[in-house]
Amino acid sequence: MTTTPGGLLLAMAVLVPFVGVLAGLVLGGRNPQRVALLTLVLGLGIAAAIADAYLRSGEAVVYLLGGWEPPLGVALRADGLSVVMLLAVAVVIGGIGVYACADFGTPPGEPEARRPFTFWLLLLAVWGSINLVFVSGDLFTLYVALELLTFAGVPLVCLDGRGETLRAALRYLLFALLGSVLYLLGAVLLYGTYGTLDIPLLAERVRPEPAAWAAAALMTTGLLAKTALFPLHLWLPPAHAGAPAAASAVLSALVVKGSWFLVIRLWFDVMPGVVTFPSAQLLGALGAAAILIFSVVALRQERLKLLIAYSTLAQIGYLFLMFPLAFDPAAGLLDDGSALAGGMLQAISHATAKAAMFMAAGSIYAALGHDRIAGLAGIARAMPISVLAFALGGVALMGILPSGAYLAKKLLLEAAAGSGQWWWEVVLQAGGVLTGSYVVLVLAYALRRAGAPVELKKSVSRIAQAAALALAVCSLLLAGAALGPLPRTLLKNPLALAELAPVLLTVLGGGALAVGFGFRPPRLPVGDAASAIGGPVRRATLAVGGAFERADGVLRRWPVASIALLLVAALFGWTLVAGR
Amino acid sequence: MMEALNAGLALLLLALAVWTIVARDAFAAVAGFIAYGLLLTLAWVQLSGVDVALTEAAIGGGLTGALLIGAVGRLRDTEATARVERPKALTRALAALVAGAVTVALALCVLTLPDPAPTLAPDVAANIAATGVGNPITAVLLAFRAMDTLLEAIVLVFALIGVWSLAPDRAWGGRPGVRHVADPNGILAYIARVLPPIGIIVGMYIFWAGADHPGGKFQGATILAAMWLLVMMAGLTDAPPISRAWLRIGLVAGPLVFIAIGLAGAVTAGAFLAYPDGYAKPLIIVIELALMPTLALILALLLVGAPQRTIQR
Amino acid sequence: MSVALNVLTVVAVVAGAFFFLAGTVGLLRFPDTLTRLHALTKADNLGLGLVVLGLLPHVGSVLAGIKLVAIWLLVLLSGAVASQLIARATRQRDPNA
Amino acid sequence: MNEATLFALCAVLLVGAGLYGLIVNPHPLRKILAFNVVGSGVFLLLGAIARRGAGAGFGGDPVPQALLITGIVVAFSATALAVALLLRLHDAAGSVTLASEVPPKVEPDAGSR
Repeated sequence: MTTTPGGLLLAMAVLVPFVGVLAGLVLGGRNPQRVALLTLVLGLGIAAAIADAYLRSGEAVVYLLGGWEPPLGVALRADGLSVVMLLAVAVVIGGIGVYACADFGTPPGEPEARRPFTFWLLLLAVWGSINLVFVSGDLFTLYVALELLTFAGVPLVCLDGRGETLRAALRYLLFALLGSVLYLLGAVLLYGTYGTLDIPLLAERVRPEPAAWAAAALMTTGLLAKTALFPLHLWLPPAHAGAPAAASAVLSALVVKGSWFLVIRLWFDVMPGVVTFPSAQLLGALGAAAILIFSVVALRQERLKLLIAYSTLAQIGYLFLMFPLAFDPAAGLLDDGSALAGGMLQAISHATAKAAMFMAAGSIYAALGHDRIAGLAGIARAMPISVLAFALGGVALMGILPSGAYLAKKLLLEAAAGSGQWWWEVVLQAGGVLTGSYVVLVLAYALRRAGAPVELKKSVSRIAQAAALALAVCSLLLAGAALGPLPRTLLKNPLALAELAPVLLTVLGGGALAVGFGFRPPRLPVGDAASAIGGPVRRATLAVGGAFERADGVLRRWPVASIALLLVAALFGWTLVAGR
Repeated sequence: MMEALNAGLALLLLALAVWTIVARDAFAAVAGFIAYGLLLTLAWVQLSGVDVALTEAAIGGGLTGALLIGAVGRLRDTEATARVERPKALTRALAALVAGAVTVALALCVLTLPDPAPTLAPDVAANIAATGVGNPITAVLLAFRAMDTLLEAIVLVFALIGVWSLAPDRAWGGRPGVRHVADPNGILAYIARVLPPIGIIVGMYIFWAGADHPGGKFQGATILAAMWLLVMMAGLTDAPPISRAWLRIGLVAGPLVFIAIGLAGAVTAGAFLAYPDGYAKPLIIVIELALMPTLALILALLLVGAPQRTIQR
Repeated sequence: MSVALNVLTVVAVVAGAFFFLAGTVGLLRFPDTLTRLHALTKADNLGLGLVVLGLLPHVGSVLAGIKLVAIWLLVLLSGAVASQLIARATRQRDPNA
Repeated sequence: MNEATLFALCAVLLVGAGLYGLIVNPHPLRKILAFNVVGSGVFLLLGAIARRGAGAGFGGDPVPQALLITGIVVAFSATALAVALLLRLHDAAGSVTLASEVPPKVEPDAGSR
């Protein structure tokens, strides 16, 4: 292994944000914001340069730090996955940075204020850390990167300093620490067995044996806890819903993607031959459960930010569906084909869309002084840009035309059909409908006409709203961008009935679910006859919804969640041992 | 003989760990943990990890212990309410079951670790000459895996930013922690005048010896931090306001020098964090020398906590 | 001469060990923090001092002897600091202790 | 049994004990303590693995020993951040319970002051 052209750029992708943090800290005052904005531009350029270097050579960009070759030294590596994520994160951070200017300016007359000072430093800290997750090729450096990401993410949760956000931050920190210590335990076992922590070297040496099974189970579970996959999600809803909008966008769109990305590294790069069919099915099943339960719980939320937080949980489930689909039963190993491409595309469109939605919700919250969904009537007229951003983000999440996620879904469906796993096709389609339900629910309220014109308590910066819209548009544009490298056959005629039917199905099905499960569903102009049929159905859906909500409440208790964590580890261990 | 001692040490460690977990009183649990940390130091010595032992004694036992002791005093009133929340017997049994299952699985893995064990010791031995230092740990930390050490310094900076971010808005820029008052003629103030010069010399010695013998910047920095904390606790000085320019410069100087030397390596030696031939040892010492004050400042300030006192304008 | 030194070593180390034992018993049996501190400092100061004294005749060089004495002095100082801080914390929590 | 195996098994038991404490102790400070016990167990296991890799004139494999020093410092940073957060929560909310927040639809202001 040797350093390739452009390798130094990988170190720069990490160092530039970190130097930005240090410079902001020492310059103080209003400089953190200036430094951050400058770094946003620089970082985007670096990400683009790395992409260029990767496309030129067509092979992974590698950099040997200090010139020392692994296993003694540490290498940075950027393959296609890393390049895609680096670019996506640079764009999303850019959008969030522009949005946050309105919210996190230092008030005039104060030399230095806590909220803006820490926000800008933490934003850069998150960026550098997540870039390190994408480019590091060493499991221990990745451990440090995960911890850096946690230390940068936790204070973002409680920037407001209210008691409930501090509690959410502490829960987040403690659960994340539990996750990372399990990850480290797995890495220690791998070193003890194979004598290296370098990912390509490990991939050559790993064999299916007890230490590898234990390491895979522990590391996967630890990372799932940090990603908040069902049932390890206790920390996410209060943390993401309580943070300031820009911070929620960072946490939801980016921070959870770091540990998710590491699961991919682990399964596809370190031990593709160790994971088994049942273990991949288990991972997918947890994802499917997340989609079903959290979509219904999202429908029952009264506050917009909590709804989006639960939608994040459901979408995290979606991101794990690609693992069973990528499993090649004939070869008995994970294969990085169209399922992986679909999963990555899904992750990017989720990152852009979710950031846009949290930002739009933040603008609406600021303008109205509340974010009760039932009180959104008339907002579409008062704040068309934010509502449009929310709607476009919703379209991207649903995976309908014309969004990048639509292509992602097609790729995943293709992989499901190709490997004969029809049950994942059902989950994928149902997931789209479930996503549709809560997006339709919110839009139904937002688009409703208010009796009197809405009075906005505060005018919200147009630039901030435009930043949200721009990110939402980005998640749609991905469709076009992805068409370049993807086979043309995937999407022949976007206006054909076969392509439009799923769109209608998702929106209408989602609407039906919203009426059925919504905590306070939009009233429909139905006659008595319809409500006579609707009554029992509504009672049934309320019972189901309530049951899901109670299950969520139980799972979010600390002892239950932490026992679940170890049980998930045991289950993974068992499926790895018994599944071959 | 040695085996019996090791077995006794392991048993004592386990007993103290169990005590830390099950003790009813939080203060007793913390006291148990500090004793545990000190015994762990002996275990590191038995495992031929003298550098690790020094770090454990300084940070794992010393600083963590001081941090927890300080916290337990302030949280006394919350213990009774927390006890009410203790999970039911069934939950505890289930917890014991899953924790036990993980333990058994891990023990099986440990017993099937390959023999002979894989090791990088020969690689380190073959390449240590290029770094010019005699202590293999220092060679790993500052040459082969220098990136980890740079990141570790950044971890500390992030943790401090995180701790500071918890300040109330009005206290931003002010002094962290509480002002300690002690009798200026008392024995504590006397010791706080006598001990620091000795401590500083010991700290510098441990740093300097670290190039070739066990020790290094971290252990040295911890001693410096402890001396500063002692002077603060004796009321001879106060923690600086977090807006002070010298403090901010001190906090970033170490990592910035590290990065600058690393980048110079990219130009002159072909890779970030590489050293030109013959300059490895002096550059390593410059980096450690720059890191030490930064580390000492951060370690001490992490213990002092978030700014709490309003800035006087 | 060497017999006398050996006797000194045995006596001093045994006496030092006795002080450690007594200090530990005191730590476990005494009723409150301040009396426990009293017991502990005896173990540190006298116990360690006697052990060091007993070992001095057996060190190979003057430098090693100075190191041993320096260790004792440093433990004395750090023990004094720790017990001062503990005693102060105790008094602050309960002024009547 | 040599010292590496002995301390490796001891480490595994420490991890188990710490995990149990992390689950059942409701007080966050006790959870932080338990986290430190788990962490030190993991470190001790790595130390034992380093000892197993002794060779080339070194008493232990220097690479994992260096990783340990980094690991201990990271664990200390985590502890410091967690303790600061806990103390701030205590000041702001008056209680430190980690129990789930009261759902906003029942009592919108619960938990804040």
